[in-house]
Amino acid sequence: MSILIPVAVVSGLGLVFGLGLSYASKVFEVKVDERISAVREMLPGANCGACGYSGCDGLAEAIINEGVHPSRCPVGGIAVVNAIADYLGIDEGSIDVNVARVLCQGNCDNVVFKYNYLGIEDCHAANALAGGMDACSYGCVGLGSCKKVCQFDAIIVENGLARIIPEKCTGCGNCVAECPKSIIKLVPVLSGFTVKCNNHDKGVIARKNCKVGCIACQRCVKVCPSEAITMDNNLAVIDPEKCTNCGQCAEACPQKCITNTIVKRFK
Amino acid sequence: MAERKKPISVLLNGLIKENPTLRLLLGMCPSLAVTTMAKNGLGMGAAATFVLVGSNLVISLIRKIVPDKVRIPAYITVIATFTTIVHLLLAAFLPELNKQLGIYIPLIVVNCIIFARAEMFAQKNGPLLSVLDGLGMGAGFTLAITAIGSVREILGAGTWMGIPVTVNLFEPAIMFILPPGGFLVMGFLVALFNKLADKKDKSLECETGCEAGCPGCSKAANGGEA
Amino acid sequence: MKELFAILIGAILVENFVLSKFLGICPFLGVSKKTSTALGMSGAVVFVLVMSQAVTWLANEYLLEPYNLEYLQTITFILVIAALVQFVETVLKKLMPPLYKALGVYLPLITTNCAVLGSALIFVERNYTFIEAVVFGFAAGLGFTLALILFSGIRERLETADIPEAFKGMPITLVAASLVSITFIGFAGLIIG
Amino acid sequence: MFKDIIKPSIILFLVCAVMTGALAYVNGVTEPIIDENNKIAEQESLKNVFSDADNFLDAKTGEELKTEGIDVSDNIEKLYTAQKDGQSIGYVVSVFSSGYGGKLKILVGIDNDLNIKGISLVSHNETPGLGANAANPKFTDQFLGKAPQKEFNVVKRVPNDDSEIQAITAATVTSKAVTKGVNEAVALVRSIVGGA
Repeated sequence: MSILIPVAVVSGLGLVFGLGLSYASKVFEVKVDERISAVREMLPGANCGACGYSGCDGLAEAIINEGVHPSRCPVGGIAVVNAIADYLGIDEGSIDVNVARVLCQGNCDNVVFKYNYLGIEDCHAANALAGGMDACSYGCVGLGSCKKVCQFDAIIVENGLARIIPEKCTGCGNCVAECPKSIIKLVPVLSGFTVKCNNHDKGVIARKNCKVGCIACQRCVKVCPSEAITMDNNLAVIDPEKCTNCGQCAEACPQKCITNTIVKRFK
Repeated sequence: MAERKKPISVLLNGLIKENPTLRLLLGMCPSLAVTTMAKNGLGMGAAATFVLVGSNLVISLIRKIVPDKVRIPAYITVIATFTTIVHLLLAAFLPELNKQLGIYIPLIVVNCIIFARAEMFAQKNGPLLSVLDGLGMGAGFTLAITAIGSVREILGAGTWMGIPVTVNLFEPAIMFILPPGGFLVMGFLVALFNKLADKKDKSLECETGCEAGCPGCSKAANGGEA
Repeated sequence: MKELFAILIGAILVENFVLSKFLGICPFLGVSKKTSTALGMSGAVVFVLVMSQAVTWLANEYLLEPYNLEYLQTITFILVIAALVQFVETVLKKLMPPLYKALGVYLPLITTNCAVLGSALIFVERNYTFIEAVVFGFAAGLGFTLALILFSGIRERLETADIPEAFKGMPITLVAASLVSITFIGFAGLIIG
Repeated sequence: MFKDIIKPSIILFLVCAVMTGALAYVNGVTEPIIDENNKIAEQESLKNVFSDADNFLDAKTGEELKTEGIDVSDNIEKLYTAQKDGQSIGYVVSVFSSGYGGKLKILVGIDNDLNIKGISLVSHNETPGLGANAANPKFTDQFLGKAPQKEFNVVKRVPNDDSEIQAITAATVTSKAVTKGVNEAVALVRSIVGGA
């Protein structure tokens, strides 16, 4: 008998709350298109804002109401895009998914230092002091501001140089905006070969400041079979559309600053 | 992590890689408040593990039939029942431990670890895996708060599990038994754990074989920051 | 009236929920990164604390005391709090969407907040009257807010500080919290009434 | 209508019912043991305050004492009558006082001719290492022996008569609180014994 009263009391409360809650959720129901919540489920949910909307809820609404193409979300990769496309019955279309890449190889061993920096561990702070401690004023300062901003732990800073792990990078672009030297560029994921340098000085100055900088010798331009490489005031630039990833420019480059970083994830 | 999880990895996961107190930073209230003595830590850990395993089991059994509208109240009732059962058993059979743990036993109900594991794990996996996860997490929690308790007791009271250890070495600093000591010891332990775990994580990052990059994975989602 | 004032000051300063009674640390550490989020969270906590104190007191007085079911306290209180939070969330989502946007994401967090259940258990232990319980809840909420905002200010400054690698993130926050809680020990001697 | 109102409520009702059933069953089993534990603990605490009594009558609360016409300060929580082989030889008073860290509860054993048999600080949250030292015998033994006519008062220097209590260094607030509690207990027993 002494078991009945407590059971009655608590389950009575449970019943009252059950009714109350479900009734309240019915009365105060906010009409939401269930397709939006379905799409919201499929999106990665990192709310990183790379798609330009206020997080995944914003993008889900835009996909349903404004017909934005699911590939607008670079973070999810092919899996998410296909899933939403099948759900909505539209074709996947071309995927312009990008990956961020640090166009510099100037770590502590390669680059010459102007001064010894012992201040706050932040690139903006170092950059404010005569453009950072590296002699080459275009190069990566290596104090990890980009790392602090990256939500996906895709950036590691080794030996004074930031390096982006292609597999982890989702192309959300936070680091591109953050870097005071703007040496991080968003490149199409399938483009293998890039010039890992951002230096527009004349060759002779570039050679003095950094062992692996582009000295504008133009050998790569001459050797490239598909004329994908052009000179942009003393800096070789590879055009991703034309480049066939043949790799001849990498062999030709005396400074070895053209490297190949094919991303396995999208094989 | 769609592929079938190996039970052993689920069990060990709670101990080091995702230690609830020192890595996921859940369940901070009891782990700071009760750890003035190592013995308390042990008692609290054992009680919490019992509740965790029990509630994980029951929640993973009823997860399919509970509709989403009353999910939180239903799960909380299950957890509260197990907590009260532990409270009654402790009061009946271990009165002096119960006196020390006092208000913190009922607070196991709102201990974030239990509710977090119920939401994160028990709701998505079968009973066996949930029980193993409960055991792993409980053991990790017990390990962590006993470690904190030992450090605070040795520094603050000069004893360990009641045995005088450093009475003549140095005058015990009472500060460690007071609340600020709790935060301090916790902070240093979490830093130590980050150092240990990071060394392993670094190797993780170099060989990019693992299915890295998915933002949903728990490591990226709530790595250091809670 | 004097004891109400004593309870009010006591709960905010002397037995501050976060820094001396160790209740509600999870949201305290999790949400105090920016002062704006801290404000949102503490608003939600004060709001829920006052409501939950009132409802739990009534539940205790009219449901548990008459049949002396003391051991059911935990389960009834937490059931009441969970239902209350979910109810508040649905009502807020419908009637005041802007407030819900600012406050909403923290509401489910509050169900598992030790401070809410802790304050309910404390007013039972000290068998406060109805008004005393509600004032205690309100004061506890203010204490929580004071600690949270004070701390979020400090954490914002921590961002630009030069911290050793292993201490980045949560460890340095914990060390900072320990220093702040030392200051609150200063209030311990404040005897009122 | 059914699916999203009745169904959830019934399921919550069932979950609560099953869970509380289990709880009530466990409580049914453990309740007698807990009561017994409490009784033992209480007897023990009374014993070490009044060693030569062999059993204690049930406690009378403050209100009951008031109804019997004894003026009781509202800090007094309970009064136990101490007995030795059937004969009432004294009382144990449990009294509240507000110390440095908040409320503290003291048990005072006083026999019929008003000498104090024992003092124990039952529950307190004074700062460990300072206020908490009031609990150990070095401080409480000062109260033992004949209760003086005038009240105990706390002094900072070495006491020169047995009505003065030396305060613990850096814990005067706690020392005063304990002394105030003991004085109230003595006054109560004095009014009972003196009056009776």
